[in-house]
Amino acid sequence: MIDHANAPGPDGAAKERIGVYVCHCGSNIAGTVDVAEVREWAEQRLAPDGVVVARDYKFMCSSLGQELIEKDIKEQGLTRVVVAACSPHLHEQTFRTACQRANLNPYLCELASIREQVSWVHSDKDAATAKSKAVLCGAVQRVAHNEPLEPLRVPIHPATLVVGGGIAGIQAALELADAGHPVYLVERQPSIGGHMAQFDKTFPTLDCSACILTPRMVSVGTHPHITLLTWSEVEKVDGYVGNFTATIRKKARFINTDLCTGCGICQEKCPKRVIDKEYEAGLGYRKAVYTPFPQAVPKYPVIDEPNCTYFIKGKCKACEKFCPTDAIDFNQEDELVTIEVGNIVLATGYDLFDARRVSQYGHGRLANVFTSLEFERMTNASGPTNGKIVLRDGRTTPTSVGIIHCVGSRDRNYNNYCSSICCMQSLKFAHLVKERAGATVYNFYIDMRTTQKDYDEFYQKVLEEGTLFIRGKVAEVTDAARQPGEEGKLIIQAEDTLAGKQRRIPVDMVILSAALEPRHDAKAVGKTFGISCSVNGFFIEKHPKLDPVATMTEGVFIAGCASGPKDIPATVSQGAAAAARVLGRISQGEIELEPVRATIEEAKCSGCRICNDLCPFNAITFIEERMVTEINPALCQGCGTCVAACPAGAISGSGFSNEQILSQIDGLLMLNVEHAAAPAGV
Amino acid sequence: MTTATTAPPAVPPHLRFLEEVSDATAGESRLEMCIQCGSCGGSCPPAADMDHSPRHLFAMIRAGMRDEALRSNTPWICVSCYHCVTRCPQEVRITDVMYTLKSMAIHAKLYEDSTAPDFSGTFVDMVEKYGRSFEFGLATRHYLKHFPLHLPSMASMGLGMLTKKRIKMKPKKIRQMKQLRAILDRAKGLEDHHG
Amino acid sequence: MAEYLLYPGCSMDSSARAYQQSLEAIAGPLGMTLTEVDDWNCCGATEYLGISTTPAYALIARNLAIAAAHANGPRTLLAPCSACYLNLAKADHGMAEEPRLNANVNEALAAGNLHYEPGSVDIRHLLDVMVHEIGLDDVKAKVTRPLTGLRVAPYLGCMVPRPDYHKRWSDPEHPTELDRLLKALGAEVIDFPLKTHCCGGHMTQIGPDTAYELIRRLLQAADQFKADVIATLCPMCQLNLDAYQGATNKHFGADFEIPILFFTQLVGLAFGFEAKELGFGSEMVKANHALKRIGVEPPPPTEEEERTKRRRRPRKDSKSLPMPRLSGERGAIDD
Amino acid sequence: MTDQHEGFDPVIIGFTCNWCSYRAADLAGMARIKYPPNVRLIRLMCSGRLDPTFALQALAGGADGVLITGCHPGECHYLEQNYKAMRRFQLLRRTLQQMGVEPERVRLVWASAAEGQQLADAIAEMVEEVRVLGPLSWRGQGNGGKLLRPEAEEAAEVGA
Repeated sequence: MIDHANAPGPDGAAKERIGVYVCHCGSNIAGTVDVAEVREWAEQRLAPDGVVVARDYKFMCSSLGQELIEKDIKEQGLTRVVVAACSPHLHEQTFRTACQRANLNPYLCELASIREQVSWVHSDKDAATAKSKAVLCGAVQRVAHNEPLEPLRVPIHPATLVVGGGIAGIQAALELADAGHPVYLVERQPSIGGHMAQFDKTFPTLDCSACILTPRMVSVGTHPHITLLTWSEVEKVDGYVGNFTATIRKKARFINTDLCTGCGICQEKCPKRVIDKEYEAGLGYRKAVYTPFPQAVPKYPVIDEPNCTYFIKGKCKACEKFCPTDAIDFNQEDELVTIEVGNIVLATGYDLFDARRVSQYGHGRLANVFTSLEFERMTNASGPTNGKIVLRDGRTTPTSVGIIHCVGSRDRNYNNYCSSICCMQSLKFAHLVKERAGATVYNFYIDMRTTQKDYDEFYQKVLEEGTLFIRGKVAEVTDAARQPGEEGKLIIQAEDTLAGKQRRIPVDMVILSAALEPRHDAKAVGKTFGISCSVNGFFIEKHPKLDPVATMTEGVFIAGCASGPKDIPATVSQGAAAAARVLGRISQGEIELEPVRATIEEAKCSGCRICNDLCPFNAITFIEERMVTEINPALCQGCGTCVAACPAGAISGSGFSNEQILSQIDGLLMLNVEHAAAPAGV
Repeated sequence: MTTATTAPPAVPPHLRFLEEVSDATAGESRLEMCIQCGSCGGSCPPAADMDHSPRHLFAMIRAGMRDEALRSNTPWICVSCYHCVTRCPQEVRITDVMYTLKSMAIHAKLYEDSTAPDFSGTFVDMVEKYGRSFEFGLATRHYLKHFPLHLPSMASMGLGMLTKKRIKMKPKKIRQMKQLRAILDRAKGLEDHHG
Repeated sequence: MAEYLLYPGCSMDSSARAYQQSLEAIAGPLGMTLTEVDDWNCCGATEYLGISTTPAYALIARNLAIAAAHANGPRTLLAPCSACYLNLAKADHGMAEEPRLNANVNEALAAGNLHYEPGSVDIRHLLDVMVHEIGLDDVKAKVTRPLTGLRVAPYLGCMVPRPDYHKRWSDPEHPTELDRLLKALGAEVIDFPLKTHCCGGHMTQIGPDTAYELIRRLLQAADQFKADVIATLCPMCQLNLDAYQGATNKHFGADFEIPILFFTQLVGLAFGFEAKELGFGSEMVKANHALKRIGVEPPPPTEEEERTKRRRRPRKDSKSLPMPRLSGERGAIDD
Repeated sequence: MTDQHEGFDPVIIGFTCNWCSYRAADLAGMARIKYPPNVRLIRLMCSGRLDPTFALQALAGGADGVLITGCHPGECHYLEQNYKAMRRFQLLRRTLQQMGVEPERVRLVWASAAEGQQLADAIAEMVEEVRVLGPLSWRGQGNGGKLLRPEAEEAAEVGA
């Protein structure tokens, strides 16, 4: 027999009175686990371990289920509660709160996960029932050792760091600032605006992107509560929810912003023309000193060091010569700024899929194959072609255009996921081509996804305009003519799956609706902020449905395409939602933290200092005079590494003590030990 | 162990054909993952000569249209160029599925035009006899049987190939023919037969 | 000298004699020692796999087992033929991936006292070894007669770049390895859009009309891009495009006359070998014209050529929009 | 070898960290990914909390294997504590070897919160391997979980 922690004392009664509640979760658990048998077994077999009540109920998380627990605590004098149900990440808080309502310290309640870890992952009913018993038994043995704990309370700093100045970040920053709280908005590029600033029209209403975006950008630039840090990146984040310290690198702009008036003479005079890969998506040029676009916020330009003639050859300084306010400063250096904030909103956006990777579509090889962003710039009235739709030669208007959906999306060779905006974007392109070039338009799609408000109506409109839709993923785009009429054209070869025929369609121009991908450095950025990326590389939400803008890390929120492809309405909603979450925190003034912390019993500490180097949060210090180690509970994050390392057993971890874990191990194995001990044949 | 275990949900018999094809394919066919996008049919160089595009054929397999699928000339027209395989967004092993369908069609004796199966058969016979392939014997035998009318136009080419010493008149046999036959015999015994 | 095990395949001493001959010629200068796999057998081409799976894989695996057992032999198994290369790689990959197949094949091999552990030989195509292992610098260093003025269509066919089990090629659709090799020889390489398209494969045997169409597409594209020759690396591709060029012309009433050469023959020419040492003369569509182009000063471009040249590469003017750049290096797409 | 253990159903105790691998297990559940029921998981805040004593206690108490899981190196919620787990894991294996236990009975697997499938695969693979190894012989020697306590204490000494 194993050593039962909660074994009956001489009076025959266990020290603790434990209530066990087995949830059916409808058929989610009960369909695979014989819950009645588990309950009965707990009632009988675990009685010596202190189980005085065992119940099963259809939905323990319902208010009736919770009342059941509360009633038992009061009437039966329960001192510990175990709920065998779903993952503690889902309902631990629910049941702890129920205990609290019945005046039982919430940390005396344990969850045994028999849904995520049993019924949903196993199909054999006997095995699932047996495992449920073991998991439950582990929790019962463990809970006997739980100690009442009080949550830690920390104050919330009212300032917020918003990372990324696209429409998501702009929205979040404005919501917070309008509520009267200080915001730091950090943007990597010289101007805020993000991808939305590159577009001409937005679907499905076709209103002008700049017309709706630039007023918001101006508000950000002039808002008294917003500190705008463009051409800057967050290098380091320390601390925890309510009390973060962020270190931000302000890259050298080589422009003295106190003197610069944004007159633009430097850009005019700069002799160096550079292909603009960012704002113009490679379709246009800018100077080596530049603001990305005329309405940029802030108005100050930056000098692109790797491309500047002065920095390359040591002479030029044309900008300096002509600057009327002497604002050019070639000696400027990067600057590190440290700020204190209570919460962080990450709105870092997306990168466009590199369409050259789908080499059969010829982007980069065939001149008149364009990506969606190139085309966006082409249609933009202030873009490289002043909004004219032309071929790469800059003058010829196409008479036929093919638009290919799902380039790099819904494709296991690149990205599994649907980029969600491409159908609507491709429909918008079809409309613009029709309207401005009058060309014949073919849209090649796999499935047409137009699910939001007024989206399908837009599809109807484009159908009406005479765009030809071909249901088939394009096989290749080639300049190898095979039949008469194909010479000098780009031929799109695809199976028209509805007509059941392979077709070759000669066109002048091809537009690739490329996927939205996670930022190339999303993983590194996630690491800086202590959050992780999902399999497809986007940041993971705390819960995909119920908590889409929070992350596993308290105080760090996400909004917009950083967590997955989204259209503008969804992005804006998320920016506002993240701000609302932060505002909730700020108005509370403080936050309760899990009291999972390491504590040290000074009398037991031998002063060996093994633990001293283990803490990455500097919570452990050695007191030379007394030759003992001390732990600062405000800095401790509760990982427990020092607990595991202490040879004297002087450090213990509240909520995860050695006794709790060792008893849980014994509990999990209790059934097996009994089986092994039982005579053969049983 | 008295609790009755739930029986696996019964597969309607006509849907078993998909499983059958999938099972007979070396490795994982991923046929069930097809989203009917047509990138295979669009890519296929000889698609114009096929009864059904690969995509269409896969839809038929899913629909359990066993006989029609095995009568299709599509797998026999497949040139194993792997364009569809590298382009397929769902990573379906299309070429391997085509190989499976060919061997199933041979067993089921459903494919009516014997040209392609005969060619494969003759090729395999030759390899099993000599251990090497022997283009001249193969091509002549095959053209004589299936394209006698093409022979005159082929004759000048054949002659040219002959004078340029690009055709061998005699097959070359490997030394360890016995060993190879033993291997192939055992392999045939291990093959799960379908149809 | 680097040692390689050679799996020549059935075509090398018959229809692809020129491939064998030119490979033997250039092996020395490239520092390659070739040892033929002992008593190798046919790989089954694309036929055996359509008859039955286990025997088809066992047939291929016998070669792998023998190759792996070569005492102290080199680990690299070199296959110059595309179909052989693919089949050897496919069997090795399939056995590694699929335990059931591995067990069956090895049980069959045991009947011949053989065993093959997947992964024990490194199966490479000749072009892969020349470009990625020997390297273009070494190739360039041996060039004594640059192929200046010769317009070559680089043609790889299907089975070398696809399905690329070990990610050896820069791209499955438009790999640049052959282009770069030919450029290193001094040739003018066209951006051949159909470089990995099908030559018709076995369809010349079972459905000639289908095959003629596929052959026509390739010839037409090479002609469209004004190639003097098509460089190939597969006996089947060479045979189909060369021997069936006449029949294809007849079928379509066309008059293509494009010599189809093995890339090794071009390497040999650039290394200074005489044409007859490289198997020239065995091609059905004569390469004489192309040969004359090399070694003599290229004739001044005619007016017609000038014109087409202008058309192909329009001059940049201030209105034209920048093109996204393609990276030439394998694997990488960078800026 | 395998025949000898036919019908043997190993029990594996798995330690997960709160941030990555426990969430991977949750994800496996939400995605209804199936894996053998032989594993029972214990949640720790971090793999760095894993005291080697826990593993020894589990083996002595009747488990046939111990699975230690955590965030991928470089992705630890507590910055670098999983490296400490890695170090302890190596010590643990060495200790077990000295005690005459196959070190394969203890396994370290990294699983991010997104890797439900990978975790399930790792569990399935481990269950099969331990099945081949057969039951851990300690258990038959009677004395229940007490047998290894002294050694376990010793092993704890090398914990850091």
